[in-house]
Formats: sequence, C-alpha cells, structure tokens
Amino acid sequence: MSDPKTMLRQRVDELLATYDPATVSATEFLGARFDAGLAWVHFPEGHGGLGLPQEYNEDVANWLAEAGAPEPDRSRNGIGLGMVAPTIMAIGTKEQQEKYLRPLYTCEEIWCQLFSEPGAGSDLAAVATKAVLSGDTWTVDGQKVWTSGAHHAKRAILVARTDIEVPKHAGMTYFLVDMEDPGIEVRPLRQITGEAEFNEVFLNGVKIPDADRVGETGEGWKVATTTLNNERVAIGSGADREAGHIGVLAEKWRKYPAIRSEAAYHELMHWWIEAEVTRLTGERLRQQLEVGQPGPEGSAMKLAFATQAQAITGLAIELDPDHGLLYDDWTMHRPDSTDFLGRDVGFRYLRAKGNSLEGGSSEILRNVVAERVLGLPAEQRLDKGIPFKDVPR
Amino acid sequence: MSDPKTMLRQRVDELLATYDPATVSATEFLGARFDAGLAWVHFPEGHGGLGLPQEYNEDVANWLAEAGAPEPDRSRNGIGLGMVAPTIMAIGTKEQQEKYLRPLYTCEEIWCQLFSEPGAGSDLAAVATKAVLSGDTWTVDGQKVWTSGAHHAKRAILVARTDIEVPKHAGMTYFLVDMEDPGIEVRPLRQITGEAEFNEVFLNGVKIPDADRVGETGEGWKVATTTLNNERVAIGSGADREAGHIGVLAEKWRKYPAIRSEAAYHELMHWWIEAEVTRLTGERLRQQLEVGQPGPEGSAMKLAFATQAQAITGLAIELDPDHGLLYDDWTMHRPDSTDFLGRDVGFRYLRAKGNSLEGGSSEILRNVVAERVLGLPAEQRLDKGIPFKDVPR
Amino acid sequence: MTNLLYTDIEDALRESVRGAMERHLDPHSTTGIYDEPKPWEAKAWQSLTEELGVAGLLVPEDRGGVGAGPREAAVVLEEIGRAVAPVPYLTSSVIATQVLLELGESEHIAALAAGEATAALVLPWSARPGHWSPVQGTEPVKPVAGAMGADLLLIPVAEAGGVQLHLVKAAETTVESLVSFDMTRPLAAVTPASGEVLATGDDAHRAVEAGLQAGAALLASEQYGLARSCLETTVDYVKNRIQFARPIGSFQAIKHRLADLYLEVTQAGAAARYAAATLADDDADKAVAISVAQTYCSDVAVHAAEEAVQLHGGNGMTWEYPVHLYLKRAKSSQLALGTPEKHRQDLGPLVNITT
Amino acid sequence: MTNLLYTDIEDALRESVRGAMERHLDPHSTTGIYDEPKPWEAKAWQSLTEELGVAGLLVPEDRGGVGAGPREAAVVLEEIGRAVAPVPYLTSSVIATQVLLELGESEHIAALAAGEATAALVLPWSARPGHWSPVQGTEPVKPVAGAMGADLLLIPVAEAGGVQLHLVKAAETTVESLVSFDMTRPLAAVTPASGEVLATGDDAHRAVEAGLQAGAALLASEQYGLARSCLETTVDYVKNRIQFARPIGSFQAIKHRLADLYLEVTQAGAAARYAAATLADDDADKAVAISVAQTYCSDVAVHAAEEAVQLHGGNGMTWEYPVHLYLKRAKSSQLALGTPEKHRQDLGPLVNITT
Repeated sequence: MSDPKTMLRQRVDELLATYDPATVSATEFLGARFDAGLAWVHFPEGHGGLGLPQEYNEDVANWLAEAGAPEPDRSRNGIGLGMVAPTIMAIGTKEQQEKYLRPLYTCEEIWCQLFSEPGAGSDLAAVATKAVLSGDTWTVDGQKVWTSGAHHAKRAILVARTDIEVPKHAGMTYFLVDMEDPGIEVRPLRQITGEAEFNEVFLNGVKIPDADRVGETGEGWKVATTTLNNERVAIGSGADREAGHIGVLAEKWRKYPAIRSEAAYHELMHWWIEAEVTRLTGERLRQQLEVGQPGPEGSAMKLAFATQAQAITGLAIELDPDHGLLYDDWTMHRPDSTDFLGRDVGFRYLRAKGNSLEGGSSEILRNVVAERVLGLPAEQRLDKGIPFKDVPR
Repeated sequence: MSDPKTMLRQRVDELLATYDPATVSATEFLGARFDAGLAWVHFPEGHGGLGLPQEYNEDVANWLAEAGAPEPDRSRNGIGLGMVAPTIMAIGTKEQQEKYLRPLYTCEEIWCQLFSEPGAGSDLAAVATKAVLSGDTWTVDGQKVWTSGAHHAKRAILVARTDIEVPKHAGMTYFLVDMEDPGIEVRPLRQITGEAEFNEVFLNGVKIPDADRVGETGEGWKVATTTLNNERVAIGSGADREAGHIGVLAEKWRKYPAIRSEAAYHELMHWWIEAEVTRLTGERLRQQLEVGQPGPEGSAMKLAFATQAQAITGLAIELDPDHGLLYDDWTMHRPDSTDFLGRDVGFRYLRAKGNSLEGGSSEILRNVVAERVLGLPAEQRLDKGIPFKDVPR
Repeated sequence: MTNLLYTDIEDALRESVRGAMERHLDPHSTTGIYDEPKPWEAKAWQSLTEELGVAGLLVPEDRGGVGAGPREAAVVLEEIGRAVAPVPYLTSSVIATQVLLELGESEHIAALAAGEATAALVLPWSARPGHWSPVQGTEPVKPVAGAMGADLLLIPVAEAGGVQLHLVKAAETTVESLVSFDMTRPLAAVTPASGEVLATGDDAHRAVEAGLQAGAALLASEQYGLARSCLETTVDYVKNRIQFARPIGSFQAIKHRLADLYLEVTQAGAAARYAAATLADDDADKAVAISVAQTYCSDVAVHAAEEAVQLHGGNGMTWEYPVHLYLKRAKSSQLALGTPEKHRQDLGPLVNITT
Repeated sequence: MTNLLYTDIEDALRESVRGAMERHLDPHSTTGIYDEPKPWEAKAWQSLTEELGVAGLLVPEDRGGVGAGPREAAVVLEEIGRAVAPVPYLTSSVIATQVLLELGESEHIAALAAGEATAALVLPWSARPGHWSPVQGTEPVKPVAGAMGADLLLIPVAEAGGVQLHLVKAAETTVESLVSFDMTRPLAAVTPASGEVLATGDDAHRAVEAGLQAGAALLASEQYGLARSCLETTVDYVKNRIQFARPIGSFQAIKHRLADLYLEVTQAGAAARYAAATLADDDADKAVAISVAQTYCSDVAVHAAEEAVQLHGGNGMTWEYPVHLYLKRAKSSQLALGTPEKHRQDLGPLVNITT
C-alpha cells in the first residue's frame, strides 16, 4: 500500500485531469473534488473525505492552489464551512450528512447562524425563540439578531427553546432550517458604520421537520457549544508580521512623513510591539497544534486582537486629523462579506468596535480565561437549577 | 452681643497674653487653648470648644499661627485628633469626653487604631478578636495588624467581636483601650521598604472596663464607620500645583537635562496633567465644602492619588536608571511618622504601593463609587444574615 | 483660586437649554442627518438663539449681546454635548464671535448675537491656538467646521509679512460639503475669496488666536457634557439590561470600569470648568488651563463613548441606538482644535518642562 | 519560522533546575540578603554549576562547555526568574561568557563553564547593545552587576580610536558594593584597572556587543519566568484568601485583571522564546527580536509583580511575604541592559519606522 501522501497526489492529479479548473465551473469542480474525497480528507469516505489525518488537508490545498483550482468561498459561506460542516459531521444523522454536506461545500447552499437574540447576547443560553413539536414537525416563533449573510443564505442553524420547565441550559434544541420558509423574514440591521453587514431574522410559524433536528431534544446547548468551539480554534495563528491594522498604519507612516512625530512614534511602536508579540503567540500556538498539543491561548489572543484593532485604528485617526475628520461613505449597503481592513480609516475604527463583542465579548472571554485557564472560582449563578420560565430576564 | 469672629479674636488675644508661646511649653499652651474653648470651636464648651460653626476654626488657626503658637502634632497623633476626638464627641459618654479629649488634644496621650486583622483586611467587619464581659470588665483576646504608632501610643480604639451568634456586622463592639495593659504586646511589622512603620499587636487577656465601651454593645460597626468616615473627608482638597510626587519629578527634570527624552517628556506630561486635573477636582471639592455642599468625589480621588503616586514614582525610577538601580537604606527603622515624599526614589516607589491598600483598597473604593455614587447593584453577599460563627473564613 | 462652581443663574440656564434640546431634538432625527446632511437642526438652533438668546452670551449688551461670558457659554456647551446637538454654537457663537469681539467689530456681531446670522472661521478644524497658518493660494481650505450654511465666513489670508482677515459673504464663494466622520458638525471645503478686510497684521493674528483659544477652552465643556451623558446613559443601561438572570451592572468588572470612568468624567468636569473660568477671568493661567482641559477632556470623551458602545453590547453597535452619535462626535472633537498629543506638546514649555 | 516550543531535553533541564532552586533557596533566606549582603547564594550557585553544569551551556564542548546554546540557557533563566535566585548566571554564564566566546578565548572560558570562576563585564548595568561607551578615566564604573564576588572582570577601556578589552583579576582592583534596589543581584562600583589585553578595536567592540546582546535576549526569559511565577502565586493566593465569605479570586474584577495578566505573561513567553531562538540561530531578525522581547518582557515582569503586591493585599507589602523580592527584581531588571523606552527607540529603524 502506498503512503497517504502519494495516494492523495494521485487523486489530485486525476481530479485535475478530469476537471480542468480552467474550463469547468467552480461549482462543478468543487462537486467533483468532494466526490473524490478531497474536500476535507479527515472526513469519512462518501462525505467529502477519505478518513485520513487532518494534516494532509494542507498538502491537498497547496497542490490544488498551484494548479489554479477554485476553493470554496469562505468569505460568503464561512458559517457553513467552518461551523455547520464539523457539527453535522460530529453529531448529525447520516441523512443530514448526505443531504447537506455536498451543496454546502460547493457553496450552492450558503448557511447562516440563528443563535443570538435581543435578550440573549452574552448570555447565549437565554434564547427565548420557541419551538413546539406537533407530529413530526416543529413550529418555531421568535426573533434572532446579528445574523450575517441571512439575506443570501439558503439554510441556517438555529437554537430554540423547546422546554421552559427545565433550567435554561437543558431546554434548548438545535435545528437546521430552510431559510426559504415563508415564515422567515429577514431585515437588514444597520450598524454604526452605516452598513448593514448583519440582519435581524423574524420567525413566525416556521416549520422544521423533526429530521432536521441535530442531536437530541434538549441537547441544543451541547451542540451549539460544539459549533462555537469550531469558531475559536487556531485564531490568528501563523500570520505574517504587520498583518492587520498595524501594517496599514505602518505603511502610512512610511509613506507620509507629515504624520510623524516623536510622541506618535512611541505610541506606534508600542502597538507595533503588541501586535508582534500577539503574532509570535499565534505562531507558537500554530506550532503546538502541529504537534498535537493545542494550548489555551486562543481566547486570550482574541482579547489582544480586539484591543489592538481598536487602539491602532483610533491612533491612525489621530495621526492624520484632517483626514480622520472625514468618512468615506455613510450610505447604507449590504456587503456580501466582512473586510475589517477594507475602506478608509474611519470605517476601520468603527468596525473594530465590534471585535470586542462578536464571537464572544471581551468580558465573557475574560471570564473564560479566568475560570477555565486559571481555574478561578466561577461567578455565583442566579439562574442555576431554576426553570427557564422563572428566571429573571 | 458681638459677632463670633470678634469674640474669638478677643479670646485668642487673651490666651496669647496669658500664655506666651515663646516661653510656655507646647503642652501647657495647648491645654490652656483647650480650656479656652479654642481647640475646636465647634465642640461644646468644656470640651475644648464654644459651640460655634466649624468654619471659624480656620480663623483661630491663622491667628495663632501668626503669633507662632504651637499646634497639636498631627503627624504623631493623627488618629487621636482626626478620628478618636470626633468619634468620642459624637458617640462617647460624658465621662469619656472629660477624661480623654484634653490629653488627646495636648498630645500627652497618643492614640492608635486596632481595627485590621490578618483575616480582616478589605472585609473589616470580619474581625475575630474576641471580647467577653464579666461583671463590668471585658477581657479581650486576639491579634491586630497594620497599627501605626502602636509602640508609642498610650491609648487605642479597638473593634472586637462580642457576639458570634449574630451576623457579622451585628456582633461587634467598639472600645477604648489602655495600651499599657500588660496583656498587650506590640511587635514591629517590617514592610517592603525595609522600615517598620506599622506594628502587629497581640492582645492576651487585656482588661477593659465597661465604662470604656463606645456606643452600645453590638454597635461597633456603626461607631467604626463614623470613625472611618472622618478619615476620608476632604481628601487632598486645595493642594498647590505640583504638590506631591509629580512636583518632585518635575523638579528633577528641570534640574537634570540628562534624564530628558522625547518619549519621557510625553509620559511626564501625561502624569503632570493627571495630577493637575486631580488637583482641580480637589479644589472644586474644597469650594463645595466651603458652601456646605460636599460632593461624593473623595473616594474616587483617593483612587487617582494611588494610581498617580505609583505611576509617577515608577516613571521616576526609569528616567534615571543608574540611580534607580540603587536604594538609600534597607536598615530596619521604626519611623515616628509617615513621609511619602521623604527619602529617595526607590523608597517612594515602594511606599506608594501601599497607597492603593491602606485606608480602603482601590478595589473596595471602586465598589464604593459604583454602588454609593453610581447606584449600581451591590455584590451578592454570601455572609448576609448568617451568624458570624457559621461564615466561611 | 477662581470659582469652579456653578451659580444659580447658570443652573437655571442649564435647565432651559436642556429643556430646549429635549423638546427639539430626538436621537432618531439626529441620526437622520447622516443620510440627509444638513448644516444644523433648525428648530434646536432657533430655540437656542431666538427663545433663549444664548448666541449672545459672550457679547456685551452694548454690542447687541446679553453680556454674560465664557462660564455661561460653557454651560450651554455642556448641554449641547449631552445632546450631541447639531447646532453651530461652538463655531459661530463662540469662535467666530470671539474673533469679531476681539476686533471691536459691532455690526455683524450683533447679528450673530441675535441669531440672525451665523459665521465660521475658515481654517482646518484641526488648527489650534499658537499653531495655525493663514490661508495660502486658491485651493479650497478643508475641512472647515461651521461653514456649511453659515452666512459669513472669516478668512485669515496670508499676506506679505502677516495675516489679513477677510469677511466674506457665503454667497460670494464656494462652500462644498464633505462627508464627515461626525455629521452632526458637518465639515466643508471652502474656496478662499476676498471680502471686507476686517484687520491686518498683529490685530488680525490676535483676533484669530482669540477665537481659537475660546474655541479650545470651551470645546472642553462640550466634551465633558458628552462624556457625562455617556456615563449616565451607560449606568442606566447596565442597571436594566439583564443577562445571566441579573443586571449586567451587578457584575463587578463592569462596576469597576464605570467607577474608573466616573473618576475620569468628574475630573474632566473640573478641568473644563477651570478652562472656562480662566478664560472668563482672562487669568494668567489661561493657556495652561486650555492645554490641560483639551488634552484631558478630549480623551475622556472618547473613552466614555467607547465604553458606552462596549457596555451597550450589540446594541451599541447599531444605527438604531444613539450611542454611535456620541462616539463619532467624541472622536471628531478629539481632533478638533488640536489633538491631545499636540496640546501636551504645547503645555510643557508653559510650565517650564522642556526636552 | 524558528521553533518556539521546548524540547523534551529542555523540559528535563527545567525540572532539574527547578528542583535545585527549591532545595537550595527559600524566600526567607533570600530576604536575608537585604540585611546581610552577599554576592550570591553559594549553595544554589554550586548546585547550578557543579551538580547541573549549566554554567557551560553556551560553551562548546571543545572549549570546556556542554555545547548547548541560548535556548537551553533561556530555560535556566526562566527558572532563576521564577525563584528570584541570587546567582550570577546572567552576568557570568551568559554575558561575560559570550564576550569570551566571541573572542575565541579558551582558558578562562573553561573555568567559567566549569563554575570554577565567575566573571563580569564592567559597564553600567543600564548599558544596552549598540549604546554603550567604553570606560574613560579613573572614576569607578557604577553600578556594575555581577562584579561583587567575581574572580575576573572584563573592562572595555576607551583607547584612541576605539576600545581595548582588559581582563583584570578582581584582586587587582577595587570592587565596592553598593546598596542596590535589588539585593538579589547586587551592584558595585568598580575602579578601572589595566590587565591582560584580550582584544582591541573592532574585535573588542564586537565581543562586548555580543555579550550585551546575549544578555538582553536572555534577560527576557528571566523576566518571563519571574512574571509567570507572580501570576501563578497570585492566582493561588486569591483562590485561598477568604474575604466577605468567599475567595477573593471569585470577585469578577480580580478575575478579569488576572485574565489580562495571563495574556501578557503568555505573550511575554512567546517574545522571550523568540529572542532566545533567534540568538541561537543567529537569525537575521535577532536585533528586532531582542528589542521586542526587552520592551515587552520588562514591562510585563513589573506589571506582574505590581499586581502580585496589590492582590496579596497588606501581605504583599510585608517583609515577611516574598512578593517584594519579585517586585524589586522586576523593577531593577526593567532598567537593566536598556529600559523599554530605549529599546522601543532602537526598534523603529530596524523595521523601517523612523520619525
């Protein structure tokens, strides 16, 4: 038997020989790649993989990139690729895996995430959106918020409350939802930047077949945690020096001597060094993951990224006041994807404010570091062991 | 009837005529001043005062200062003058007032404070030192700490536990103690600076007549609060520009061009401005007090003082590294009083670390500001309504 | 030391201005300015000028004003900051008015005081006392605050050996609006033009300098008002926002941050008040007071607004909640009339600290 | 990128050194040094040199060492920092050793590697790579670290047109001890003297420079070890200290501060490791790595020690608790081999950022 690398190289060559990236559509190529088990080689055969160790994915990606082959669009279907796929693979039914993984991978079906609610932000387990089972169909009513891409998503992952008589973590269930259900209304949620990168999603009598439940009824918290853990893995590892906001500012500094001053120099260098040590920490984390020893640094690093993004963009505005007093465009848009570094300095400053809120606020992350990494005692919980319906909200 | 100011001026002149500050001892002069009602004019007649409004004290002090008359030594008997006198005046018995106020004022009797314990620091109400009543004598056993001046004090104020069956705030009683009791042992408590500015005090079978109880049995917390409130009044109000650590550093900067740099300039100016706005805040507080509208800024200002003292002394060390690497003297001393600005920069840096702990730690003060000034909800109390003996310690 | 407290008259003034702002402004219509730019909110401005007559606070009675001074104007600005009010008070009633006052001008100043006209000083909004250059050449000056919609433009033009201060009617030149980070104080590009020469040389220089000094001194009060409002709004929000079955304001980390912010805001109030008072008294310490206030209050306003965004959670990031209006105003005001870094740079030599 | 992880051999080395420090040092006897100064703790130093042989880590086997390198020496220094160990490892086994290594010297270096002698580079302890001056005149050089008790002194003396590096036996000059802020690394005033000339001109300059570079690079690991120890000790303390009927480590404000400190300490570890690794690889990025590590780790160590004092409450202020030893070492080390401000100043030009 040949070693995995040789076998993979052969498969890649066959794929490229049969489906020339230069002539077939991206969708067709990705479908063929999926069928050849080269989508994610650590998934089982038949689900886009070959049951091989995860590390071989990098080889496959490199070879295909050399050949100019398309990759799935992570900026549009990041939730599908990064969160839904691993969750369905880990916990979904065989039918769910067969039905959803391939179109997700080819990006024929874009996914969005229906977790946060107006009353459930930091306290994600406080979701109040209700799902009631009748026969083998669930009916869902409620409101979700901070949903990116909902206006072009075909499907969604949803956490809903299915039992208000038990404590809050025990009464949630996880579903896969068809966004074309007539009970779903998507409204753009305009942000501080003027854009509407996110949406509010209203659910009125939305129907979900029980077959689209993921995990057992009442185990939604556990499933959602699996999904969210996939979100925070390997954050920012292996980035280049001066990647991100600091690079943009350093370039400007080099290009425009007029913005330089001694005081600003020391502040710029302060943040340059902060960004550099975070980069080194990420690089070390990457090396740890490579040898199978992931560290607990990820949550703390997200704190550093948010702090730095906010401070550096704020400084960038101050360094060039006459420019910082202006803005590029307040017109309401619905962008297809998020680009923290795109657009002008004012946008970058305002958008960076979200970095300490989205994907776990800095306050929640500090709790996580304190309790799970340092082992400090947990906060007193006032909602522990109390039926959801009796919890103050 | 003449106005109070004229009457006071007359009394001062009479006092000075009878007791020439140039010839009589400080003790004799202060005793005569007390007897003339000129010690604290807002106290009642017979207790060193004349029952006049507090504002006249300043006039008396100014006139006497002009004449070169002695003042009581606040650096040695600050606790007596600043805390014990108002407490005895407000809550003490007539006998206590007659017995203690005069020698306290003349500084024939120096006082110290026996509040903090090894297990009761931030949580002052957790004192475990025990007082048991038999007949009309209390017997006290326990240990106190952070007692300044205990080695030359004649008397002390003490908070002790008199009932362990009730919640902690309800089981404390406030006493006046004779420091010459054979059951008292004072040991120097050496600090980070090398000095022993404070003491540990061990109490073994110390006897206190019930007549030296202040307030009712079980009301010690209330009395102690009165005492401590007197400590935080009018903090830092009306200081001159560049008073304190910033002035020392600014002077050094002016004198030694070698320590200057652009980066250090901006850091120095940052702290100069911080010190200046705190000074202005204190000045405004003083003006408010003058018109009888005290503000709640005092606790917050103590936070600012501690932060600034620590940052400025730290910066001062960095600005002159070859000097900052040295120390003036590690020899153990027991100084008579505290001088934050005395001695060299290394001492000032280390001593300033105490500023965020003594007299209410910065953490406790932030709670105070958040709860009492901003009205934010109090922390959950785990010791509320539970007998002291059952509270985890 | 000068009085740092508010008089009863100032308290009453505050109440009137606050009432007017509450009646004539609401955050939603203010946010609307970002989509449909306008120089100011007409009703709010009318109320300040016509009903309350506060545009003339700095102007003596014999020149058409109400003969109050910088302390009272500072109170008005605290309330303008509190409401992020889109009104040209700082640019017209303080800066431009102070320029004309300094020159002894009395025709236009009466119109400004009465609210019959508004004016703007044509310099980049980042210009600061002691550090500005008169307009050179024909390129538009930008970004200029208060010029959009103003009737009169005060243009300091470079002349051989100094400055010449021109009074130009808005209709006689081009004022092009710019997309501003803070649309509640919209900026413009103003094409230089000649007009009535109000002063030349030292007189012109001194007048512009006086305008910028008054602006910098009193902007601090606007920043303080804004910061205080952010603190109060946030304290209120965290008392009422429930997560984990308790108000988030009961979490100690949030309490401690707000306690620290309270200290900053309180100190900003003292610094701003001292700047206004030294301006009113023409105190020898005025320049120090202004640099201290501008350095400190600029940063406190930004910090307060940033904390407000963060502690309002996702809501603070929305267009719907008014928090973003405060952040944009605070960040722009930090750049206005000199950044903190520049004022810190200026301060040292004034207190004999140099490199 | 270079490897930032620890090898199994390094883990074993760490365990040995930690064990030795635990056996031969206790905080009370270390505190005693403040009352009865001595150059180092003999037993701890003996254990490091004789039992573990770590004084020769940087020295090739053919010159009497064990042929390891900066990565391994960094691990030793992490443990020295953790214990605030009063041993001359950094000054003798790193800096002085590196100077001799650079010169190809082999007689004395073997003695240093074997722990039979200790040496010190005679420059003020604040000298940093790229910014130091050779000794001029006859005035004592001060404050010099590692000179007290050293057998050999390496004195770079100013010569017409450059530097001359003298090797002076301690007995041949005067080494006067100074009262040091950190008595666990006591400082001295050293009277310049002539001795064997080891090198002149560029060679001498390069050797001193190499010593200072190695010192600055590896001091970062000592600082990291110290910071990490402060974090761990403090976490442990707040878990066990009960106030208000609960561990103070359950108060959210304290938890959040320690979470932030964890981030800093973790990043300091990566920065220190990168500096050691680039030194080991003689990587082109070495100078950048050293400035980054020195700027960052110096401040993190001070911050960690300051937080330790504060969160130990009154206990942290006592002579009895060892926390003060960490603060004194951290603050002194911040000044050693260049302050953060100076290293930040040096870094910009290396990454093409200049004023």
